[in-house]
Amino acid sequence: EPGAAENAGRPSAASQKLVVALKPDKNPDQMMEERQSLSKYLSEKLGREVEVVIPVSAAVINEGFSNGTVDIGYLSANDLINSKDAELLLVGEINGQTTYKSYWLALKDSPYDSVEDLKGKPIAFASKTSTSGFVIPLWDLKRRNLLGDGNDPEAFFGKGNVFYGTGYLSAVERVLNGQAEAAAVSYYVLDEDKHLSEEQRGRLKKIQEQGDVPTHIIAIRSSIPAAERAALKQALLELNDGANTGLRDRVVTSKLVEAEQEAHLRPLKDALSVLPK
Amino acid sequence: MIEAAIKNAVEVDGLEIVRGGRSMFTEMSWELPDGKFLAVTGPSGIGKSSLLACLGGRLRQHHGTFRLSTADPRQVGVIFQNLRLSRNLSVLINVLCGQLGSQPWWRTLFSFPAAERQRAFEIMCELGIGELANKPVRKISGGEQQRTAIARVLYQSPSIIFADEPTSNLDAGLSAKMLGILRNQCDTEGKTAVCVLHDAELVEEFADVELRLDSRVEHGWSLRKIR
Amino acid sequence: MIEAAIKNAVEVDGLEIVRGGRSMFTEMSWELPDGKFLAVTGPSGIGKSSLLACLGGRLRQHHGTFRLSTADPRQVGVIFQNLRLSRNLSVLINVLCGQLGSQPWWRTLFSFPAAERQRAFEIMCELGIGELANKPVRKISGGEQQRTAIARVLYQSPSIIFADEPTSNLDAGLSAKMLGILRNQCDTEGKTAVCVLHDAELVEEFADVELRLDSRVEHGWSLRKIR
Amino acid sequence: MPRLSWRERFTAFRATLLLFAIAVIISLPAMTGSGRDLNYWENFMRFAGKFFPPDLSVTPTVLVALGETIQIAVMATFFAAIIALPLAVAGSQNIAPRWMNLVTRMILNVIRTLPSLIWALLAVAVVGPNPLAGVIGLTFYSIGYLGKFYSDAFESIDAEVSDGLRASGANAVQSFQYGMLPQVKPLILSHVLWMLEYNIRSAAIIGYVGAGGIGLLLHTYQEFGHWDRFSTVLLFILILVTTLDLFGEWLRGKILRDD
Amino acid sequence: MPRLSWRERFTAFRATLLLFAIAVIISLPAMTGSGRDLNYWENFMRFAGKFFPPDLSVTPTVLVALGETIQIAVMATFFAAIIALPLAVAGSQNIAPRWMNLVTRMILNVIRTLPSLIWALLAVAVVGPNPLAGVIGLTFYSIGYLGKFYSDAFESIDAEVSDGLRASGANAVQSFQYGMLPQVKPLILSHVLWMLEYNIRSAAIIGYVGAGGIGLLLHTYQEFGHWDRFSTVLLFILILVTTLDLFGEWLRGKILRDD
Ligand SMILES: Nc1ncnc2c1ncn2[C@@H]1O[C@H](COP(=O)(O)OP(=O)(O)OP(=O)(O)O)[C@@H](O)[C@H]1O
Ligand SMILES: Nc1ncnc2c1ncn2[C@@H]1O[C@H](COP(=O)(O)OP(=O)(O)OP(=O)(O)O)[C@@H](O)[C@H]1O
Ligand SMILES: [Mg+2]
Ligand SMILES: [Mg+2]
Repeated sequence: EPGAAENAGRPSAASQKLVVALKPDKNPDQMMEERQSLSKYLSEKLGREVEVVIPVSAAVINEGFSNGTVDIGYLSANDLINSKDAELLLVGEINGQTTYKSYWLALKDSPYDSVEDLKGKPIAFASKTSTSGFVIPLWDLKRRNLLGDGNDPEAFFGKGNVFYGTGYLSAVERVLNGQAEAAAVSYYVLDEDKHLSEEQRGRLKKIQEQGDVPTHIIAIRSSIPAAERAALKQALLELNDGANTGLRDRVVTSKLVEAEQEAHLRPLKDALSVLPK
Repeated sequence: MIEAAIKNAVEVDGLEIVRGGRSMFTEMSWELPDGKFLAVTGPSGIGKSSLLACLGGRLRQHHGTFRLSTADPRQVGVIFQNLRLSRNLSVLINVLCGQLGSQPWWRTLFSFPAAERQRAFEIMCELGIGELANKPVRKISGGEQQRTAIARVLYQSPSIIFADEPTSNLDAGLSAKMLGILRNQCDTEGKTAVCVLHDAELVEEFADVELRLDSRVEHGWSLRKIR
Repeated sequence: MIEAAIKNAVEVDGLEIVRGGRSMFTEMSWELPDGKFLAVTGPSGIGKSSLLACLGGRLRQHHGTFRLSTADPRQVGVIFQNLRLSRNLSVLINVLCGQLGSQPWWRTLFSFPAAERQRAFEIMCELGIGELANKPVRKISGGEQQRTAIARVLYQSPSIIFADEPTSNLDAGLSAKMLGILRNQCDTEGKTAVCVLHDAELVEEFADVELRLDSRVEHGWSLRKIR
Repeated sequence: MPRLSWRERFTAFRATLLLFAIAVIISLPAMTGSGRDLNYWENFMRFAGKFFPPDLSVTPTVLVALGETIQIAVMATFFAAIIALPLAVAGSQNIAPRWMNLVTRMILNVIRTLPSLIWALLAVAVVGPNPLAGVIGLTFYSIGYLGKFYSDAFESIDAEVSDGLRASGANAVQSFQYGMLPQVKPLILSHVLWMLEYNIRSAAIIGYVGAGGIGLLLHTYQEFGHWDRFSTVLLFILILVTTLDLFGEWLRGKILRDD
Repeated sequence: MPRLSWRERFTAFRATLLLFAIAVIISLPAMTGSGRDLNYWENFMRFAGKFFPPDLSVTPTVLVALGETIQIAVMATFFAAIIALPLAVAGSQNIAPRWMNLVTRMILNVIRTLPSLIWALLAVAVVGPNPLAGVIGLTFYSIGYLGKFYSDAFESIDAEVSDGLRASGANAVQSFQYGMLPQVKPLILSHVLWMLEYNIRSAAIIGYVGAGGIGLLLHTYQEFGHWDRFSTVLLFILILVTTLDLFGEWLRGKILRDD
């Protein structure tokens, strides 16, 4: 077992520095600024030293779970599916739900009302690795029987009409400047004011939504003993208390709630099966 | 002084050269008229190459002045003691490099004009390195390299030639032949040669004047007229 | 042949060297006993350096064999025609490099033992380049560089010395002094020298045997005993 | 025996070593580890194990992507190798005048400072997302590298021969072409081959501009944890890298000994 | 006048140029543009405009991140510069025996083939996500580059002097140290300085392993379109890059002329 904490002769878990790894999410800018406050909060709650790291790649967090150098990680559902040595501890809740939607966006004055209307039109996915900006929309197309055997989106949108961006922004910008008719992105590109200006959002409309997309997850290293796990869960849940919500909202998805791992990940696991090689 | 009065190829006036904090010679003054051959002699490390470097403008003097009859670098040819050939280029190209200054750069970008190549080749044949034309310099013998450097200067055809031990790696026969060619250019074409030489016999045979650098004499130099 | 019978420093048997498709000489056979001084002469480009390169093991012969009295590279010293000094290192370090083979690499990694430095310095003083000890080789004159190369070989103190025009950049006095030192080592310490020379007088004065390379004679070489 | 004075011993080179040593000491905090007791070997093996055996079933996809990448990399390296030459000449203190050095080096520094992503975005902004944008982005990026490498190489060699040519009246271009270039030819070739290798290897730019290529494949396989496919891509890159490396070695040998 | 035969003209170098030309022609399809009629200048200005003026309010954050990055980069460059030297010696055909060249070059090729992400993951897998992992990852990565650059430099110079030393009995290490190293010292220094610059500039690894640094900042600012902050980071990087460049230039001049 790679877990370091439970081996005899090693320092006891509670005396060790707790390592929390956050994958940059909706607002890494704030995440970085809150690095200190989060570690201060947790170390006061737990009575032990806490270090917060922000690896750009979730693969790094998963390696840390495997060799016992990361205790808690904040990552996407897709990242947890790839992880063999971590389990779901808590999940984020958005508008009372532990899932959110993926949107197809187009210009307000465009004639489209559903994805079916986009046949043969140039469109943009957020990136080939985005969950809400590629995997889920692709799965949706598959369910609507719009894709051929190869699950290749070009079969529907037309050869050379499918663009993959480097994130939500690059995909939406193509719509805004007319190079693409629609873009598949997360709900919050349109509904929140993180990525786009008021004016830009005013020019866009949602032509269809699909999902569910599981929200981000707080995962815990599998090899951490139950007692310690309970204490950590408690400390994190207390982020939901009045005074701490500000910190919580700046670092994670918003409210943290308990969830069942299999149930939470299932929609995405199904969707991943349609990915082309 | 009036411009027209200058008929000397080289005029040196009160020259002093310092190298590494040591003064090589002081108050050196002499004149060398057009068409003359000056031999510079003296023991190793006395400052012969330094004097040539100074006259060629690559080393600043400490005191005094000198003046050449031409300010055009194309009219001043130098054979360096360490030759300074492009070791990876062929002998022919190295010789052709002597005339780079007379050609605009786009004419020499890809190759040299055929007429120029022919002329360079003829000079090389005269010096006995004709059949090495296409060999890279790094693959020819020491004496052949030295003759390449001489050929380069002859091809350049400057009015003043500074030659630093141009025959050190050549046997007696070839040395005499090379110096003979230089001497002949002085006599017939009015060129001027300043040449560092070690061999006293060659000095007697070819030079008009000998400039001897010697730390034991006053000011470190003496001049002797040979013919 | 019985091992003990060899008392020759160099034995050459039926040697032929080809360079660039041209045969330099053929069927060259001679023997040089310990303590002798052989001068190699001949016009430029005839193959003198090639012969030395072959005997030093840096060039393969085309035909024939040769044998040195020692197989240890530390016992064979070479002065190259182009010196092959490390231009960016000081004169002293260059001289000390002569003994690299006798020291394990970790002893020479940071510096050389003080006793060795002293010994090298004494040789340098003998050759008149003592006060240049700390100057980088690229900043000394041509003749000084040549003496550095000679000092390196003297410091190496091999039993056979191959020297390729070791005095080409030196004046008559220094040339005689350098060859005198070599000659003396042959006489008193039983060392053997094979030395390319151009100056006939020096050959007469210092060599025991002259090996003349000449394309006009049969096989391209001839041997002459001087003393 | 003459001794070196304190000032003579303290050369610029040694001062630099000292400076570097001080920087290293100041940087020691960077060596902070996890403080946990880890089984390094086991961890290493677990990680390496993910990559084996490579999933060769994706070979066709990989080869197509590699083809796209190579095409773009070849074009960009070609343009950069040519454009960087005059820039490097202008940036070398032993060839061009000082003011020109400073201007050119500043341009090269700016080019290198902008990350490849920015070059890609810039190219896309100008010509749209297509292979051409990849070529343009990579070309600029490569000019920044080759320009510096070339001119460092020019500055690192003895300028004796070209100085000699200048003394006989040759102009800057000529004395460079005939006195310096022949000396640095093997180095320049090494750098160009390395640049080609670099462009193929890490052509993330090509992915950014939406032109596909192996950069995108690697990113995708990594995000979805397909490490066995990832290692297939690496295998093909390794074959390419090795081929270029051996070719470069052969060429340097040829140039120095035969040409 | 002697003429070169057809075979003599067709040197390895020219054959390579020809090969390269063919590769370029085959790669021409990469030059496919959008086919639309674009206003290049306007596009360019619109893009460049995003970066101005730089948002200097983030200066403190940037400086802290830069500090972290520099520390890690210095340590990694230091280790790599030392470790790469023996590897490069072993990988040079004019110094070490052939089998050793091939083995060493293969190792270096593998190191370069693995993307920086893999080095980061490997380091994290072994020591956990912390600055040490950054140092380890960058060190390996840099060894791959410096090892190749060093040995290319060794192979590109005339081995006459070191051959001469070998002939008098010096062993490989000695003839390298006294015959070759003095010649390539300026080049090696250039490469080390470039490596330091590269590590600072593009220390993506440091971002991967969660040790912060400017890699993370750039990633963040880009993801959220804060181009004015992005350009603040670039500004500081440019200052560093220029400092290192000028320092390198000064040092090369010193070494070649004075030391
Ligand atoms: N590296 C080489 N490769 C091919 N040919 C060479 C090489 N070095 C010299 N040669 C040729 O071999 C012949 C003999 O050269 P070598 O250097 O032995 O002459 P040498 O007698 O020493 O002449 P010198 O007195 O000019 O030094 C010359 O014609 C030369 O062109
Ligand atoms: N580049 C240099 N920098 C500093 N000092 C030098 C430089 N070149 C030569 N010297 C010194 O200046 C003095 C004169 O050197 P120079 O080369 O002029 O001598 P030379 O008379 O040509 O000797 P040789 O006959 O040995 O070539 C020597 O003591 C030498 O050490
Ligand atoms: Mg001299
Ligand atoms: Mg010779």
